[in-house]
Order: sequence, then structure tokens, then C-alpha cells
Amino acid sequence: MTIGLAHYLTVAAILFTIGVFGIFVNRKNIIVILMSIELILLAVNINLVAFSAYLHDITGQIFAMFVLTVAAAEAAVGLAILVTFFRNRGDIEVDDASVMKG
Amino acid sequence: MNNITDSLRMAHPEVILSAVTILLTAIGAFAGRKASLVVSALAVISLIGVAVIAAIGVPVGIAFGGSFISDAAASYAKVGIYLMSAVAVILGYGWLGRLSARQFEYPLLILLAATGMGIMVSAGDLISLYIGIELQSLALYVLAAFRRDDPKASEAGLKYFVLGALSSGLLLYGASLIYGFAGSTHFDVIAAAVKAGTGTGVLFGLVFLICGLAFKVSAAPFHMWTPDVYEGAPTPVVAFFTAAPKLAAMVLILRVLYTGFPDNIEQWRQIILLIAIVSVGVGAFAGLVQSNIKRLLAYSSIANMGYVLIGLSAGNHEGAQAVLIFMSLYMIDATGFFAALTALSRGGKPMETIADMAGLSRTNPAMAITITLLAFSAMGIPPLPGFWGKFYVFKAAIDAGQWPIAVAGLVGSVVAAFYYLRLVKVMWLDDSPGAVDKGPLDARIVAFASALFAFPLVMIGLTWIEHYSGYAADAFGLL
Amino acid sequence: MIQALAFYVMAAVTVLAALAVVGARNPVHSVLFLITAFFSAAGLFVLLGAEFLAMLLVVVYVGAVAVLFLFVVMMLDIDFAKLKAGFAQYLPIGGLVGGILATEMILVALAVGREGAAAKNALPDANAGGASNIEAIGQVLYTDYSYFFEAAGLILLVAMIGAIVLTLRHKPHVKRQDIGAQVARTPKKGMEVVQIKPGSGVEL
Amino acid sequence: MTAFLLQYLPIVIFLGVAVAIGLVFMVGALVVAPSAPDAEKLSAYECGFPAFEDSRMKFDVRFYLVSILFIIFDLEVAFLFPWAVTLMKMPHGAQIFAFTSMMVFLADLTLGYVYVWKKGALEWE
Repeated sequence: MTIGLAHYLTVAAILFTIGVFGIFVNRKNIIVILMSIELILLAVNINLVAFSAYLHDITGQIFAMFVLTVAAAEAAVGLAILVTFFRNRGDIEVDDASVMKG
Repeated sequence: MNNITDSLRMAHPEVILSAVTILLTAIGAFAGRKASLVVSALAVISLIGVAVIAAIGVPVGIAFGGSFISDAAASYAKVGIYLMSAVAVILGYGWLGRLSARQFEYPLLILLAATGMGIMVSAGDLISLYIGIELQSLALYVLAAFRRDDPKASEAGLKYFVLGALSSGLLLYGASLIYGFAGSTHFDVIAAAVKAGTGTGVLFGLVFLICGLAFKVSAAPFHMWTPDVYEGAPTPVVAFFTAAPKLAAMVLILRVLYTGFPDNIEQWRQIILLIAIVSVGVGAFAGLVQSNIKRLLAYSSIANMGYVLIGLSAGNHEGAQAVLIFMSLYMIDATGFFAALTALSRGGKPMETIADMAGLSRTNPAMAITITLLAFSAMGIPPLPGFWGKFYVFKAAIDAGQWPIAVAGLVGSVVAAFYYLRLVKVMWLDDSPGAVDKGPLDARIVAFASALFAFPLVMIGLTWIEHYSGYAADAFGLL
Repeated sequence: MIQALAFYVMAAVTVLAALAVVGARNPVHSVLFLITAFFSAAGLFVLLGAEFLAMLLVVVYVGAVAVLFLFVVMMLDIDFAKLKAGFAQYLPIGGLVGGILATEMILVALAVGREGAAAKNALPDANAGGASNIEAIGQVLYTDYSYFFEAAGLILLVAMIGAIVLTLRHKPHVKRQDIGAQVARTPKKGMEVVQIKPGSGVEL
Repeated sequence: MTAFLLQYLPIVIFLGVAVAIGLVFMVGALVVAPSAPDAEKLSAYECGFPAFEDSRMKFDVRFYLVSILFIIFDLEVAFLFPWAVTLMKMPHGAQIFAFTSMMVFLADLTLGYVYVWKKGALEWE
């Protein structure tokens, strides 16, 4: 019962799918969409760290470190935009995309 | 650490830009709002300065252990990006002045976005690809929501952010799979690993990477909310969005596909062609029913990205050159269009619907001629720039044996011609509901300059663009 | 054996918490499940020998980002029932698409695990060379990867400027301390002696 | 590998104890505490009335700003850790280079900090 690379990749794949699925089913709830994006990034980081460990190459971990850093900054800016949106609108519901909207 | 001086010399434009940004942040912090003029002026000067440096003073080579590529393609793109950013600073300064909401942060954010785009077009590995994209995108998200008290602008900013963050996620997942497959983040090592044997995993990673990048150029079917963002965000900001970031993302796609996956051309060509055809179709048909000009231009830009991708699918030197030529001409045209929209208002209210444009030929003939020229150019009427862009793109596709796709692209561009014609007809034949304002000088100058380029300057400019884009396309090392 | 057990426990917790993030009715619960997912993912990082990243995940994500999420969720008064409305409607098709996607993704992940450059190796013994994970990162981060490091600094600067531009508001008519001005104040500046003629007022 | 993981044993034990204590109290309350639920017990008492509005209230936007700035400086500190651990173990040339690159990074963020300060984002009004 040894745990190999494939095990970690499977966990990451499942997390990624959950993230995409969460965006799909919570289209109106921006906060949950943002959390789903965090899940996707977590999946990416698990992938990178697992590859880094099995490749014996530190680059993957450096990459993951930058992904963490940049994604945190991204979340900060995103939530700031969300707050301004909320101040203007009083709620956080966005109109769905409609191709034919006049 | 001897090579660090060489590396820094190759990255001179970006190093200078970031140093200037930090300096200007300090100036702004101490001087406050009144520094706005100084900061904007210095930003424009330094952007033009680094454009010149990128054009003449950067050695060719590979810097920072392969993460940064300085070649003709990067220099070509940087000249365009930095000049367009300078235009954006000027337009933004005038726009904020009219709102009496002048803030020195605006030029700073454009400088930071420009630095990010410089990193993008010089990216030599997956990490610098990601960091460049994020530096650019974060600044653009803030710019979209810059008028924080305007509900439409903050909604546009939010939508742009959600799309951008999602696309970064997809792109990164792809990047992580590619890293795991090839064992390296560097494009050249990836190319070697792919040559040794193509697995399904790396292809899947590539698909995700292409999807993420397609989001960044807002090609269909990744265009959801793009029209909303164009409609909601302030017009001068959209003028920036539609030009420089798209050029940067296109050069990045060229870089990834042509240097990272040259041996997978048969596989990625299918994906690119699919995206291209859908983009042309969506852009052409959905544009027909729009009444808001900014939404219409959003669909127009989606269609244009489709044409560029058709050229890109050629996968050879000619294709790369066609992409660069098309993007250069498109940037000037689109910026002019949005500058003209910035300049137009009636009784202080911006004119944003097609109906607002009625009778513009009598109330403001100069602007009507400008918009007509730009619209004819976008339609692809010879000898205007839009025609030449499409000419090179479709020629590259046909020469590469992709003639059915080129035909489909042509059909799309004929359909798209209807909505430009409708705009022109409304301007020249309909009755005007009233006089229009004179419009701010800065936006008018940019609009007139771009119309002047559309005709007749393009005749001279095109030979230059063709010449230098040829050099730039050589950098990808293709046939 | 310990490893396998730890892996399965933490992987299961991560996946279940992620599902709960997406499915929870109350966004506050979503955030708390997100924290759980980050925590157990940090455990997975430790299993892989990436101790520093595990710490970073806990310090930055659990300690800061999730807290920011919690702030936003708890302090904007939002009618969450309304936002949840579309959930049941999209669930069946979403579940179907998600299921297919998950299967494909897992197959691909396995393919990369089998064919990729990474597949040939076994998991290295952590601390084998005597250098800890954090040292291995530190050895290259500030030299070989200095370019990314400085660019990350610029990204943080953008975030700082963006946060200020978007959310900083000064309330008008608030008296603030200006210590420099207060200390520099002299009687001369604070007082004015005015000769008043009888029958006339004072202009201040 | 197992030796490496054994370093984390105290954390595992700590987590186990924490979970156990938490569960004991929760289960204990369920089992031991007297419970006789009745709808009347939950209703508003005599002249009291049900709450009109949600108990959540809007907070000043300043809270977000502080926590966003916290994230940014948190990340800055995160980059200092590996630097502090390895700087003295590097060969001389690399050491100078690593030192310089960290100073550039810090200068960048310090100017950002000055900007934040000058904008008055750290003042509480």
C-alpha cells in the first residue's frame, strides 16, 4: 500500500473538478465562486508540489510558492472589488451573461 | 553572478519601468493629488523612453537563467505595448480631469500593467508567463473598477476579475501538468521533452493552457461577460484593455505554441481553429443585434481575435508575421474607435448607443468622418489597415492549406460588415436629435491620429510594419 | 504504512471539505470548510516533504486569506437564500458534467503520473542531504529565481495600490491628529492680540 | 521518511487531543444535560417581540482595508523566512546577490508602505 505520485494527482484532479463544478452551480454567488477558484488553485499547488517531490526538482515548489503569493494578492484585490460592488449595489448578485442582451 | 549584469541589460525596459513606478509612487505619496500632472507626464515620458530602448538598445539573448527572452519578437511587441500604454495614460489623465477625480494612481497602475505585459512577451518559462499575466491582470482589474462609485464600473471590474481569476486557474492547472510531464518549466526543455514522446497528459495540459490564454484575449467560447465589461468599464480604460493586453497575450500564445510545442502543431492547430471559428461566428452574429456601441465593439474585438487565431494556426513564419501585423493595425484602429467614443457626448452625457450617433455627420462632421474611416477599416475595405490585417492573416492560412477556415473567416467578416455599415448609415443618413459637445482635446487628437493612420498613413506605415514584423517573426525560429 | 494511512485520511478530509465548500447553504460554513481543506492540504504537503509550503499555506491562506473571506461574508449583509436559488436547478446537470470531468481528469492525472518525467522517480527521503526544505528553497529563491522574486514584489505593490484606490475613503469633517503641527505650535501662532475700538466688533 | 514524519508526531497528538476534548464536551452536553424542548420556551417573552432585522450589521470598509494590507505584509514576511535561514550559509558571491535582491524587494514594499501611510490608510478616524 505505497502512495505514489498518481495518488496525489488524483486528489488534485478531484479538487480541480469540485472547483469548476462549484463555479458552475453557484453562478450568482460571487463569494462561493471566489472560494471555488481558491480550490482550483489549491489543486494546482498540490500538483506542483507532488511533481516537485517526485522529480527531485525544487522548481515546482518555487512555482507553487509564487502561485500562493500571487493568488493571495489576487484574492485581496478581488475582495476589494467585491466590497466596492457591494457598496454600490447593496447586494452581490451579478447579472448572468446573456449573449443577446441589447 | 557575472551574468546578472547582462541579464539586467536585456531586461532594461522592464527594470526602468519598475524603478520609475516605485519612484512615482513615492512622489505621489508625498505630494498627493497635485502630483497627478507630474506623475502622468513622467509616466508618458518613461513609457516612450522604454519603447525607444526596446526598439534600439536591448541586446538579444536569454536572461535570468532562461526565464526572460530578449529577441526581436519581444522588442516588436514591447514597442507597441509601451506606446499604447502611453496613449492610455494621456487619455486617462484627460478623462479623470473632466470628472475632477484626478488621481496619480491611474498612471501608476498603467505603468505596472505595462511592466507585466513586458514580462509576458519576454516569458521564457511557465513561471514568468504566470507572473507577467498576473501583474498585468491585477492592475487591469483595479483600472476597470477605478471609478468605484459607479455601479456599472464596479460590476465590470468584478466580472473582469472573476473571469480573469478563473482563467488563471485553468492556465495554472495546465502549466502544472506540463511541468510534471516535461520535468521543467522552460519552453525549450518542454519542446525537447515533447519531441521525445507526446503523451496524453501533456496534451491535456496544453489544452488547459490554451483555454486560459484564450480567456485572456477573450476569444469565444471564453468571452462570457466580455461585452458586459466593455459596456460597464470607463471608455478610456476600455481603449487600453482592447489594445496592449491583447497584443501581449497574442505574442505569449505565439511564444508558448511556437517555441514550447512546435512538434504538436497538428494537435494545437485543431483547438486554435475551433476557438477561431467560434470567435468569428459569435463576434459576427451577436454583434448584429447590439444597440450599445461599446458592446458592439466588444463583439467586434471577439471576431478580430478569431481572425488573428486563424492566422496563428498556420504555425509557420508567415503565420507569426500575420499575427503581429494584424495586431498592430487592430490596436491602432480599436484605440481610435474608443478614443472617438470618449470624445463624443451630448449635453455632458456620453453617447453610447447607435441611436445616439444619428446625424453625427451634420453635428460633428470631423468626428463622423473619423468614425466612418475607422469603421470601414474594421470592415476590411482596401486600402485601409483592417483590410491589410485580414489580407495577411487569411493569406497565411491559405498558404498553410487551411483554405476552408479562411473562407469561413471571410464569411464572418462579411456578416460583421453589416453592423459597421449600420453605424455609418445612422451617422450619415439619419436625423440628429441635437447638437453634440465639442469633446475633449486629448481624445479627439488620439481619434484623429488613428483615422489619419487608417488613411493615408497606413500606406507608408505598412511597409515598416511588414519589415519589422518579419524580423520579429524570425525570432520564433520557424520556416 | 503510517504514510498511507495519513495520506488517505488527509486526502479524504480535503476532498470532503472541498465538496462542503461548494455545497454549504451558509457561506460562513463554506469559509470554515475552506479552512479545513487548506489545513488538510497542508498535511499532504508535509507528506510530500514540502514543509515550507505547508507552513505558508497555513500562515497565508488560513491565517489571512480565509479570514478576509470570513470578514467579507460575515460583514456584508447579504441575502444568501436568494443567491442559493439557482443551486438546485443547476445541480443535476452540474453533477453530470462534474462527474464526467472528474473521471477524465483523474485518467489524465494518472497518464501524466505514468508517462511523465516525474513518474520514473520515487519519493525522495526528506532531509536526506542534511538540508531542510526551507533551506533548499532559500538557496535558489534569492539568486536563481531573483527575477520572479522582484516581480512578486511588484505584484504586492499593485495589490497595495489597488486596495487603497478601491476601498480607502476619508470621512469629511473628521479632526485628525497632526503631531508635527501640534508640537510645532507656538504661542505666537496660537494667539492673536487685537486692539478693539469701542463700538466696533472684531473680524476674525 | 518515517523518521521525518515522526517529527510531526506532537502535532498529530495535539490535534487528536483537541478533537477528543471537543467531542467529549459536545457529546457530554448531549448526554448529561437535561433537555425538555418546548416551542414556548423559544418564543419571545411577554412584551418582547421578534427581531425585526438580521443581527448582522455592515461594518466600516476600513476593516477590509486593514485586513487586505495585512495579507500583503504577511506575504512579505513569508519571503523573509527562507532568506533568514539560508543567507549565512551561502557562498560569498551568492550571499551578496541574495542580500541585494532582498533589499530591493524590501525597498519596493517599504515605499508601498510609505504610500499607504501617507494616504492615511492606517489612521482610524
